[in-house]
Amino acid sequence: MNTAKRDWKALLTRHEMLLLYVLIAEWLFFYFAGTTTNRRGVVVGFGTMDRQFDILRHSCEIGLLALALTPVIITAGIDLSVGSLLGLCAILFGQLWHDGGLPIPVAAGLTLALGALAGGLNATLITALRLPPLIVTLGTYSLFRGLAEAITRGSITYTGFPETFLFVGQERWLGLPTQAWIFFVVALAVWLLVHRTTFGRTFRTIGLAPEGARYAGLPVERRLALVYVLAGLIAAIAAIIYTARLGQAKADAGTGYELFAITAVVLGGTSIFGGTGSVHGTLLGVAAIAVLKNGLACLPVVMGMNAAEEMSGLLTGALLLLALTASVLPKILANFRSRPHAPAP
Amino acid sequence: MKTYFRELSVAAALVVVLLALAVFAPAFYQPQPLLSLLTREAPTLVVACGMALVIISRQIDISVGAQFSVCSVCAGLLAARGWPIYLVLPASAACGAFLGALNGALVAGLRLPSIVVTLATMVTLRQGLNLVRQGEFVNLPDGVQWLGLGQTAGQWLIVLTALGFLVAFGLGLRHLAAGRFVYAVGSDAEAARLAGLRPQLATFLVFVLLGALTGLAAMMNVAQSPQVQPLSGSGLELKVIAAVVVGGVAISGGRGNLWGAFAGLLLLACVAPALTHLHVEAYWEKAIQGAIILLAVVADGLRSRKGGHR
Amino acid sequence: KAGADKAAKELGVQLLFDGPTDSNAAKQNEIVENWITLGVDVIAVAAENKEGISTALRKAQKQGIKVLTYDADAMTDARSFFVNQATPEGIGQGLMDEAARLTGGEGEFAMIVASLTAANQREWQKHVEARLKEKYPKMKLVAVRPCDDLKDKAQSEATAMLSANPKLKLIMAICSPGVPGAAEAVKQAGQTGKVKVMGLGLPNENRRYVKEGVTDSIILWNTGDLGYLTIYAGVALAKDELKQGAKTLKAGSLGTFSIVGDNILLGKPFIFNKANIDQFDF
Amino acid sequence: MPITLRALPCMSSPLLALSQLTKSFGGARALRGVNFELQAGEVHALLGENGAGKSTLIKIVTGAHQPDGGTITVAGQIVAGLTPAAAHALGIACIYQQPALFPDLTVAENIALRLEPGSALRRVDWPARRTRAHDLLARIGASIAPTAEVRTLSMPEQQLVEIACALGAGARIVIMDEPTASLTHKEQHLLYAVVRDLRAHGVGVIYISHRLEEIFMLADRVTVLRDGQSVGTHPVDGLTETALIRLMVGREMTQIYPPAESVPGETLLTVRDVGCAASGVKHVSFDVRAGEIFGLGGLVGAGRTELARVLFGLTPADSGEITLAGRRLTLRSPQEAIAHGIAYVPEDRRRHGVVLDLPIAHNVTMALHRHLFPTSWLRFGAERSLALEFIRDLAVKCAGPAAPVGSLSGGNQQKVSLARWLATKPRLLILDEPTQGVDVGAKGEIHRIIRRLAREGLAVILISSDLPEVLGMSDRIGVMAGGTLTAILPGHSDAPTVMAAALGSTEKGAA
Ligand SMILES: Nc1ncnc2c1ncn2[C@@H]1O[C@H](COP(=O)(O)OP(=O)(O)OP(=O)(O)O)[C@@H](O)[C@H]1O
Ligand SMILES: Nc1ncnc2c1ncn2[C@@H]1O[C@H](COP(=O)(O)OP(=O)(O)OP(=O)(O)O)[C@@H](O)[C@H]1O
Ligand SMILES: [Mg+2]
Ligand SMILES: [Mg+2]
Repeated sequence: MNTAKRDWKALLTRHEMLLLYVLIAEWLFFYFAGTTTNRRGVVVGFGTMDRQFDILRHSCEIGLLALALTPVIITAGIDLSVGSLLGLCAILFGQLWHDGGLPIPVAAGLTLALGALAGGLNATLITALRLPPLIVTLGTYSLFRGLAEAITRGSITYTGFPETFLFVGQERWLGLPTQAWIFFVVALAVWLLVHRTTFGRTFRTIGLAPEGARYAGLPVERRLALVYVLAGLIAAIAAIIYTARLGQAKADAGTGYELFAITAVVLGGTSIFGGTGSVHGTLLGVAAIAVLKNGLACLPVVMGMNAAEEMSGLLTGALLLLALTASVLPKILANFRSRPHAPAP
Repeated sequence: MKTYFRELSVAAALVVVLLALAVFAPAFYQPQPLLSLLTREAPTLVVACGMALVIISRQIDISVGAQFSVCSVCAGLLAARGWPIYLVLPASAACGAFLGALNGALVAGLRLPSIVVTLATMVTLRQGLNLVRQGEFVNLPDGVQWLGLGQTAGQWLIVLTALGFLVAFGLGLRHLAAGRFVYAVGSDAEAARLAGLRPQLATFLVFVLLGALTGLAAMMNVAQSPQVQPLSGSGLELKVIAAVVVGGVAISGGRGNLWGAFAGLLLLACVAPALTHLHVEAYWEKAIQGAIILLAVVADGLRSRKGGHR
Repeated sequence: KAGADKAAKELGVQLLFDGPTDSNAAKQNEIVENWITLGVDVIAVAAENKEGISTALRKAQKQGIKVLTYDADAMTDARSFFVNQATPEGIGQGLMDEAARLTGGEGEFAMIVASLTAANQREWQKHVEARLKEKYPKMKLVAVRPCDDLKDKAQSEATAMLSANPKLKLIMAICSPGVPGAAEAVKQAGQTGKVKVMGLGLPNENRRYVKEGVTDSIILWNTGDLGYLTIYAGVALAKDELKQGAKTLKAGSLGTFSIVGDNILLGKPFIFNKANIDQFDF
Repeated sequence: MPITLRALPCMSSPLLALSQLTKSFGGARALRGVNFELQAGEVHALLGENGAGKSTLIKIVTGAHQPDGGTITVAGQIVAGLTPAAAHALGIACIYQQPALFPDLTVAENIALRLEPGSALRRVDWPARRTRAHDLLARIGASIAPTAEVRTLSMPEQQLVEIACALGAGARIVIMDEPTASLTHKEQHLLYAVVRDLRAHGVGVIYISHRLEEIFMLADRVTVLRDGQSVGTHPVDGLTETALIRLMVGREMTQIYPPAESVPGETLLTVRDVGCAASGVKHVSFDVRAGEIFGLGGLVGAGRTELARVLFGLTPADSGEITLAGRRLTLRSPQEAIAHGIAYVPEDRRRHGVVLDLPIAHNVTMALHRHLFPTSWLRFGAERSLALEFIRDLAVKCAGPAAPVGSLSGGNQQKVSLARWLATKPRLLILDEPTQGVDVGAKGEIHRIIRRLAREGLAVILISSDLPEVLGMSDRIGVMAGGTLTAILPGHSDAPTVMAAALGSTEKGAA
């Protein structure tokens, strides 16, 4: 019984451990290959504390979206609209503050409510009308971005936010970038929700067998709704952080972020068919991608390479394949070994 | 009627858009621009045929856009080297089939989830192409455009070829044993294995087929203008998947057909020109497109809510 | 880029070049912030998003890094100089004036832009419209459509524009893939000559259409020279040879450029047409 | 498929011979050297407790699993690397314990996909598919439309489709893994006739069942598996039930239903004129008292499951009234039903009863979140000990509470499904086929538990296609036909009376 328990644990942690090794390897590689001393004798590149904090700051929004998507994907759903919703929320936030003349905290509070409301639209269509999440959020992906563009006619940009607000996105608090604290709090909350409460248990069950969950008397519709509303709420948080980091709100905020977030989630070992996955896996996935991207950007100093953008895309793809292959390799090898020698005619 | 409700509700939405155009912007119905519109959508339709197959078999391929770009550039470069068109065409399809086989091998051979595999190949192919081409256009020699046939003949050829693929695959899916295998594998791969079918092989072949169709489609697109832009396929995957799922192909496999996918494609393809014809400002385009997608499926949702699904 | 490389080689400086292939404000900020921690001497940016990038650039200045902008400007306090081939105003006016010349100053025209949100596109569009209002009351802008920097999409959009607006006299594309896309649409619609095509672009991408008479003129800012000039300006700035209030700048083989305020001017945009296009190959 | 084409090369060698088969799943050894022989024209029963390895054995024969060691000989020829397709070509057909059907496809197509040979590029003959499906289904007495999608079928209907598939294959070896687990009396007897017919045509049949009376009725020989090993093959003649049970379980046991010892109390549940148009239930009225076991009998499709779904809020009633302990209930969802103390063990355990990929512990506590985790905060220790308690009580053969339910044998899965609802301590317990696929030992245990619960004042509605079970356990028996309750009989009725009620009323209903 004890060995069985260990087996199960090993299975659960295998993917995450692997990702952790990859992350450490990446980090060490860039630490040694991406750090130099420049002409002025200052240590620059990947190995500096500043760089580490920048990585953290740049990962917050996508990280938040990935956190939002983890429970969604665990229920075998998907939310393609989070990136667009980030854009819409950023606009609404800017508008509430700038045109509506509301103080920042009130505007932020209202934006969070609107984000949750937009998530509620997804939730209603998915649970009340039983429409497939992919189609619904494909629709709202267009809809939210379209509304953002329509409201601003594409060009209005809200700027001139007060210093106190920009502090959230650009300065440090207690030694860490301010938004990182928000990110950690959200991450912890989502982790507890998914791994330590009956909610997370229910998400998993719904992902594996929605009918089975219904027969067990689990509130399938309400939990699904929760997951999408939560995604909307977190997207709104990400929108505010994004605005604070760039100091501007514009309709194109967060374009394409959903894809990065999904990549991070699946890299973190969450199955797109639902049922399995972990929040720490997602965090590792986000970190692995962020370190890769930023680390490559540091290499040119050392190697005179000038295509960081393309290379990082290329390597993210390769990393994804590698992590996947590695996670199924033991199974495949075992399969081969147990195969009988000669197949019959 | 009951089984084709989704297809019909999408078709109904299409009819509404077309009627609105007939009333408010009859200029939409001029033969030449309409033929042009269809020609522009023909490659997408060909890719959609393959994509429907992949989705019915409970897989997905989001790398088609990148495959399309790669095939376009390959075809363009070969044509620019002076290869005759009857060699470029199969080369493009072969290039697509090769990329599809790559995806297929990873998905079927190693049993990796297709969305992740194709996400990875998408990023890799796209960034690889950027790295190599840096966005530079490929200029084609004369005689490649319209396959040397002249514009009207070329346009008809492309449109009819695409429709031919639609009909062939639509009927094949329904009436050929191979088509039914695709449904069986998508409905329950384990049951398919126990029934003596070979789900892994089927999955592999479906990816290869999609790749080959993408290669062909790329060629059909290359043949429409005298230059190739390396970005040409970007966003194609979303367009195609949207059309297919809006048209009633279930993302969970085993359900749906090509006629629905066709209706979905036409619906989405009509939105942009319709807005231009109705003189709606472009800022609204995405919002309206999203609303149309949602409205087209809401009817279906309302129905399944009423008629107690088990 | 090529021009920049050449200048970098001549001056023996190390050049880091990074540009998101898709226009994206957040990414640009990340790149700039990356450079800041890399401790570079000079940063030169073509601002994707005026306000957004400025916060990052101010941070760079605080750390003693010299900042230049080129092509598209940031907030004036966030950089020392703007290497300007033409002001957005100049581009807008140039485009509109050329359009008016081609149509004889009256009739409907339509625009194809890259996206509805890209900052430089919005800026140019704004100036085109301002010029239109001010000088050409008989012309009317009937449609503005985005093409996502895709030639194929531009072609589809242009086709729809043509049939939706039978009185259309001209299509103006202000992103480079837009011009050949629009030209192909006009050609396929059989409206060559009846509907004129013009816009911003490169000669090689448009040569065929210009020769066939589909596209009438291409306005170009010479990107090679712009890069070259930017690098020279950057190096001068780093060596403290270029200071506020300077009136000229010497830039290697391109000669001397004048400085107006804090704008280093490359000169007038170049117009290609049937007559001169064969002299250029890029 | 004409059987004659597959002439046996050597009549004296057995049709199928397995020797020293071994198979492990991860660390668990399911088979540890099994020997088995099947002759042409015999019905060979395979017996054993839950988890003994019966299903694993036959999955190896059909090529669904690869053995780790041992040889398979079909008609004198050793075959290696068997695949499902190869097994089919060798003339082996199988009814799996868990229906392996395509939910999105029609019945006709499901049958055709198993049976039609030929190239992938051939044309599909739709009318022929429908006719064949219709004929095969008629042969086993099933009235299922060939054009129905399989996912709309009930569990017993799916089982009938499986049987039709196996019959249509025209195979020389037919394997049936608990074919009657969810079939009712009438369908069972039609199946027995089919089996005898196959035997008469020289087909070898491997028959797995936990219903011992079937074994004595059908089988020529039995092979007993215990813990993945064959403990002997015996002719059925000369075996007694007790002897058979001793072979299986390794100890003495009798298959006697525990006697009713409690006197039912107050009326707990009152159902008056309840109907649900969507599921075809109409005008059902009955009462169940606290401490009473109310049996429900009927044929496949009589509507018993549908009635249970109405009472559990899965398909809410649209007419009539349901009263529980004096309070009128409107049940619109399972949550509401559970809140009122109603529990329902569904018949389709794989789709509804358990979640195969989740550990046993999670499955057991699934309906219990509110009580076990009142703050929504998971308490792993409490969960684990609860699961262990049920694993012990119901003798679930497993690697521990963390093992996924999918790794259990069919009967053990059923026990987990049962445990989930026993754990909720309900007032009204609806059991739909609670002992399907459960071995004799565990069955007796479950019966004792049901009795104990009744004694503690629970009202139990027992739906079972195992007629002796209904007769042996119930205080009163309701008989359903055509979606309505047609008779309520006293508990000591006999089988013919119940059958007559079930059949007679359908004839009336049809007329
Ligand atoms: N896929 C699997 N993974 C792990 N263990 C398995 C798997 N399938 C079966 N087993 C184990 O193998 C053993 C034999 O299972 P099998 O299904 O053959 O039992 P069975 O005799 O058919 O029982 P039942 O009468 O309950 O159907 C069981 O202990 C079971 O837990
Ligand atoms: N939504 C529905 N609409 C119409 N008919 C349905 C619906 N759901 C089930 N049925 C049919 O109602 C009948 C009752 O099925 P049910 O499973 O309740 O029978 P049953 O008596 O429980 O059989 P068994 O006792 O063998 O499980 C079946 O023929 C089934 O196909
Ligand atoms: Mg079994
Ligand atoms: Mg039933």
